[in-house]
Amino acid sequence: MVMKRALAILTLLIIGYWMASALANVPFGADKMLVAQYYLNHVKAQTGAVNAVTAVVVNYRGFDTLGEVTVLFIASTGVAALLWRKKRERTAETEGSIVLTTGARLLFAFIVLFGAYIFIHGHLTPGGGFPGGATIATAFLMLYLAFSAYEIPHRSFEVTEGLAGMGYVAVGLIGLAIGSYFLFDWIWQTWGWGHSNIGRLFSAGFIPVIYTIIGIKVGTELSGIVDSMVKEGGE
Amino acid sequence: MNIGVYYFGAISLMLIGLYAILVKKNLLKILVGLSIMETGVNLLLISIGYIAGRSAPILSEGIGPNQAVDPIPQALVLTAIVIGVATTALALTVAINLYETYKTLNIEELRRLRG
Amino acid sequence: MINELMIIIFTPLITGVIAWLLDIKGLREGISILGAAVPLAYLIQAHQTLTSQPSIQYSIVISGFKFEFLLYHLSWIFAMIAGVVGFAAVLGMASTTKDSYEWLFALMSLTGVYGIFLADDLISFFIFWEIMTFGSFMMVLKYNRKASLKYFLLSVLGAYSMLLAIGILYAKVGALDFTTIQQTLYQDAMRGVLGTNTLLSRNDMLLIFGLFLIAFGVKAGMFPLHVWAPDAYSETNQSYTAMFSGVLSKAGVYGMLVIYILLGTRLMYQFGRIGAAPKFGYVIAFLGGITIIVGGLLAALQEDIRKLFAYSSISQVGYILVGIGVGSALSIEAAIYHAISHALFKGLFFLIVATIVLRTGKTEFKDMGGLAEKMPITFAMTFVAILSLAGIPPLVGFASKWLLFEAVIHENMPILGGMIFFGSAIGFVYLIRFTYAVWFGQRPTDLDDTKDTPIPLAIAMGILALLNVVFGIAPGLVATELNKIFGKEIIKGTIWELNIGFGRYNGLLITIWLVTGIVIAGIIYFLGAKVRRVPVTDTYQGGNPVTMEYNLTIRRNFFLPLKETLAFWLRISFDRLYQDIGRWVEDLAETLRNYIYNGNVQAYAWYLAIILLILALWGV
Amino acid sequence: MINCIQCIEYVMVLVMILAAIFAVEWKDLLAAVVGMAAVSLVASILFFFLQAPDVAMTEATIGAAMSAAVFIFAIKRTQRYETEEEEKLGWWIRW
Amino acid sequence: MSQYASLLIALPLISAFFVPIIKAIGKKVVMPFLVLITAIQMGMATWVFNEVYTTGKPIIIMAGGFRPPVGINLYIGHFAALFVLIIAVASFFMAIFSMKAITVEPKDKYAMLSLLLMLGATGMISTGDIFNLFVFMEITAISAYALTAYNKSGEASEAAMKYIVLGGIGSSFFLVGIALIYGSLGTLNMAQIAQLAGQMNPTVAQAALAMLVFGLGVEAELFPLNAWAPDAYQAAPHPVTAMFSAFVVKAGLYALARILYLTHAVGSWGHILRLLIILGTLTVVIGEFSALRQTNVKRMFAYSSISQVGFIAVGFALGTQAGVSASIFHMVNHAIVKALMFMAVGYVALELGGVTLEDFKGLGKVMPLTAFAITVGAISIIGIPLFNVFWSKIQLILAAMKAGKSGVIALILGASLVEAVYYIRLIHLMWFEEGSRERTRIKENFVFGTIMLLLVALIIIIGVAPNMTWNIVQKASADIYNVAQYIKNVPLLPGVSP
Repeated sequence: MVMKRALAILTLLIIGYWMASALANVPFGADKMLVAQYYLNHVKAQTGAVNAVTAVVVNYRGFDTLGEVTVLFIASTGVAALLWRKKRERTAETEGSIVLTTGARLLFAFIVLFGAYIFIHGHLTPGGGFPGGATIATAFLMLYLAFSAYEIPHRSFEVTEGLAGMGYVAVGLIGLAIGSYFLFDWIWQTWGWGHSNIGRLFSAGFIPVIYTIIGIKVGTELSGIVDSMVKEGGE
Repeated sequence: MNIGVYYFGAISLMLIGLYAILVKKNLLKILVGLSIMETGVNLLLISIGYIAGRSAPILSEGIGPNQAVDPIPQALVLTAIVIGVATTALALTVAINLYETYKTLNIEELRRLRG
Repeated sequence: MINELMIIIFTPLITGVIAWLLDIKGLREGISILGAAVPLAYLIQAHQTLTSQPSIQYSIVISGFKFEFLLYHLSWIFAMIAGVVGFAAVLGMASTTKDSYEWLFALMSLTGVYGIFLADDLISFFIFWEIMTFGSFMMVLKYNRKASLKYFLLSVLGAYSMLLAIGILYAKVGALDFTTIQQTLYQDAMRGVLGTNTLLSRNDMLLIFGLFLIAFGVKAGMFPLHVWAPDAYSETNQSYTAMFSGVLSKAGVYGMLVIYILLGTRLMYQFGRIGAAPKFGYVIAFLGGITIIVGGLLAALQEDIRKLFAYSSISQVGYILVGIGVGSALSIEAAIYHAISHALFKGLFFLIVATIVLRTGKTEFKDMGGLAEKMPITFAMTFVAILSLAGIPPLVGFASKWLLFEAVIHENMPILGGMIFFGSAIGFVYLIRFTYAVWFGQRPTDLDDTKDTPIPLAIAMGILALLNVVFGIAPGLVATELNKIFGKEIIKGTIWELNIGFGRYNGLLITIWLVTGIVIAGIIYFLGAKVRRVPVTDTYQGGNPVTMEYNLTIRRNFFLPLKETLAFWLRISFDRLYQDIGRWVEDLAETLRNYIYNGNVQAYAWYLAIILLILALWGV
Repeated sequence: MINCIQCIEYVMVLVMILAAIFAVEWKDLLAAVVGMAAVSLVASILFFFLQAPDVAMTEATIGAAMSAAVFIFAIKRTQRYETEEEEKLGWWIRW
Repeated sequence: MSQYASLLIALPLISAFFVPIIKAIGKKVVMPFLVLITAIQMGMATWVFNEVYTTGKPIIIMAGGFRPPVGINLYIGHFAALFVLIIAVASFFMAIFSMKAITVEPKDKYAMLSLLLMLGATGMISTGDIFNLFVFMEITAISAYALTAYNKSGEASEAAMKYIVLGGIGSSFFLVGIALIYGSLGTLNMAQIAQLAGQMNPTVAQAALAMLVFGLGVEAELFPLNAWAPDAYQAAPHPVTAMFSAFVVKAGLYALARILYLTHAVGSWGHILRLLIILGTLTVVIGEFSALRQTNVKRMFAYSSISQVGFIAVGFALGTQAGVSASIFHMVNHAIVKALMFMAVGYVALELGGVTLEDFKGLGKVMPLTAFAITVGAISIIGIPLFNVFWSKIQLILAAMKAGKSGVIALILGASLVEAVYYIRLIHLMWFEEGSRERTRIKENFVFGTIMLLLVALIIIIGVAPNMTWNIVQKASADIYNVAQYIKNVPLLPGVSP
């Protein structure tokens, strides 16, 4: 055992040295931007978003984000498929304390609202669809922890998830139909909505639309994962 | 060899994660290792995108295009984080299934498929 | 697009596929026989064409390769062997084959053989080699897995050695067609003579020659690569074995000739001569000589008639190799002559065996006897075949063996001559047994209602037997064709007579003498013979007392004393050696597999770490 | 030239590495998961330092909270302690 | 018009998202829906294939209307067009097969996951951005994890666990490789990376390339990074195994080759090639050896598949266009053959309940058509002329000859010899040995029989007349090998360069 640990540490140190020596040639803190500088220069004009990261995520690298959403979708589908049992129910015995239950009831709406805020304002402030959706999922997670019999409406969540996903692709396909490019920002570039109010909520083309979709999707997906993990299969 | 503290931290996280995979016998521990490793990679990406003295790439009041850090690694890491959590969730599900079948998480004993 | 060469090559395969797909009894036999007959007809027709022009060519481009085919005198002779014996074997199969599977693969292998003989570049040579191997392999697979596996592995080993050799040649010469390779290597040899740098080094040549030798040696059944042959020949449809032994082994022989054609000059320059023979040829000849002896001795020790003829076949191919190896024009002609006669009489033999197996269901000497009475036609054929194989004039076997012997002796090679002579002697030894044990003596009661051969088999045997006689009485027929290969009169004489300058053989004359002798003997017999009953118990065994363990009759362990004498040598078995190697490899593989894929995910993660470590340390 | 921000960075990275080591070494899996979440949290603070607020938020919510929650549910359905005994010598032979 | 090729990505996605809704309508509809979608995908892939091969120009899809390297582009060149078609066809066949082969609930999830598997592989093959490649690789990998564990048996979970752990390590290091490349070049677009590869710091380039190859090696099943593969192949549902072998591993191999040739300006390129040849050789040797005495036929085929992958990797690592052509040809042939064989094995398992050698005894009498299909596939893999794999093996050998690597020739030939041993045993077992159990002849499903015969016909057609396929393959290989042309084909935005 000691031998194995020592071997592991030795191996890892060598690998680490190798990585470090490579990284030493990628100086920390230096300006290495090439494509990114183009983004920073053109982000406002081309997408209307103030938050460059959001613009990159949704507009410039929209394909990645589509893939990312798909990955999460696969995970939730996979978890549901693998934990599928004929009959499943929750097995928690103890109800949360009074403080927890009341608190959860009270906070639930606020957390959901906060999550919604995060993803709607993704193009202006840090955040976006993914943290927003995760925040919403946290709200449901809290309900699961507080109440021993709580269950999300399983079926409708799944449908919502699917609809949201379809909505994302549909937005992209509308772009294909209108602007002849898949995931084309037709709201900003073709229709030109919101050019006058960059930096405010109603701007940035389809970023808020997509982030809303993503937020809903991520929220339902993560809640779905939690739901699948919590419920145990009975015979 | 001069590497920043962030690079050092990122590499350390990766190595610690890999160490857990190489040494620990418990499946959940291995997954913890995998998760830590992914965090390390994310940190590495973000550190590569950092430019000294610049601020976050939110081009609102008074921050021009030449005053923001690189937004691309941040976008990449967003994706990577989500992918990481997806992998983790799936892996844990598999671990649950394994435990329900074999009543153990010791990878030394999870060797029905071999040869 | 459609060319007669294509028709010759692909008709068997296409008819085979059709027969296999239709699978209607009666029809499939008809189609298959047609498939064997059509190429034969075209080949006979091509004989006319070849008198007016030197060759028939055809080429086609597939998958970036140019496939070239060429029919000229040498390939015509070999193709004719394939045509005649293949046709006879297919006729025989019409009576012995039970399902369409065999038609497909038998005809596929026929296509392969035609392809080999007509190929004019190395890639098509190789491809058809593989097709032939595969077809014949599937024929054996149906009957016996172990035998087929042994056959296939050795064949594929051979084929791949060939491919490797082709690869080296291609890398150096840059071409795959025979003409270019031949010319390039000839020029290379000239360059060597002039003392300039040669294209291929001595080691290259050694490697290429060795690889080709393995490749063709396997197929020809050359010692020590013969181990597949006894099993494969015996474990398949015996009618097919007529083709297998008669034709497919000739592919190996043809390959040896291809070595001469392509590499001959270059090899000769590189390695020189021993006496009159080229040194590399001497290797072939010597291995051929050993093959004669080993095959002959082992044939004598067999208890199974199929095995007996399988070993006998190996032994006979040894003659051909000796002839090719000696390397004079005469000896090569003699070798080809013997290839023809071997195909004829060994094809006949295997058809006879097929008849016996078909009608009695038995293959071992101990279950047989007295069949001559029940199967007179087959016996008549056997008579011809035995005389031919034993080399008794006026049959074709004598003519070719005589030529071969003369050729070898003429080149002052007494050892090889001795080997040939020994082979002939041992031939008598095993043939005696076959003659007596199967056809004469007491008949086991369960063979009492054995019927004679079915008609297709009879026709097939008839064709081969007739040719055996014709080519024996009129050896000039063959000789004129052989002379065309070298373009000059190596073997002079008339149609009835072979004249090689220092000896002559007149088939007609001998026949006349023989017939006269037989007539006289017959007269004496009929005048003076009296039938006398002999008690069955009146037997003796070379001075040894008869016990149950040491019970030597002609039907059982007849050559046990010989076996005991040779006991030391028989222990050395290449067959067993190859099997041991195979087992070691498999054991090693299993250990390796269990060690590497041990099921532990941590171990697998370590593999990844090790690769990372290598990447880190190696600095890639 | 070590200023205060840099001090904090150093401390943070150190804490993160320590948390990671604890997460790997603790026998109690629940504690290990908490350690892992701590790593994520510290990392998200470091993301803030590196001017990546979006990533920091995502890491905090998804990387730390959700991931830890999923881990905890999994532990609840399996076992809490790492019971695998230390193995005997010669592990590389017994493979 | 050509931008509509992005439907290749959009269609499977939107249909996968549609499955939960269609499930609400009726559970029975899900599997036919899967078949329908894959059929449409096949139609589109055919259209794209036709478009690319008639115009001779690649289709560049620019997502969001941004020109590369600003936006992500998909590059559907000759190679991608060919393989998108293969993926779609294989998925279509396997979707049909799944209708009967998948018995474990929840089938709607299976439909989604297999659609996304197809999507992931399609994306991997067509993307022109290195991080997007990572994303699609993860899509493929994660859906593959889930599908491996789909049967929920202990073995399935175990295999998935191994796959996840190894795949996780691999993808982490792949990401580090991407980070290094981005850190030194500031771009993620493959064409631009190829353009700028020569300017990279050699140390960084070496490490980055090594890590990318390492990460992809896990997906591409190179020994010893392939330890997950036999387990996953064995434990996954049968159609999934066929898909793994037909296109998932191929996508990984393609990515490996693409990245390798894009970075050929990097100084340590030769080293990587040498390493790949060594790894490929080991893959072949160990794979063949492991298949030799395998009693589980599915696992045997898995090992055989792995060793074929080794051939392909070696071909790519020769570093010549002939090698690339041969490898792609082998990829195509292997996809056809292994789809056929895994489908046949799956069908046997479905009908007889097991895939050990014992079950295969006397299969020729019980399920003659299936046994015939397996036989043809096996013969083809051994490399008998008149069957398709022969041609690709010959081309590989010729390529090795031209590259002067006679060791590779010996490797291919030796491996074929070993293949012959175990496949011939199987063939003999199926046709000429009697099973210990009495079995009556099973009436074979008409549709499956048709599919298998179709694949058999394809094997023989390519075997008899390889010209057409070979021409296609050569164009596809030019797509990978000719990097200068690749860079020229991608309409890089002029302003964005250092």
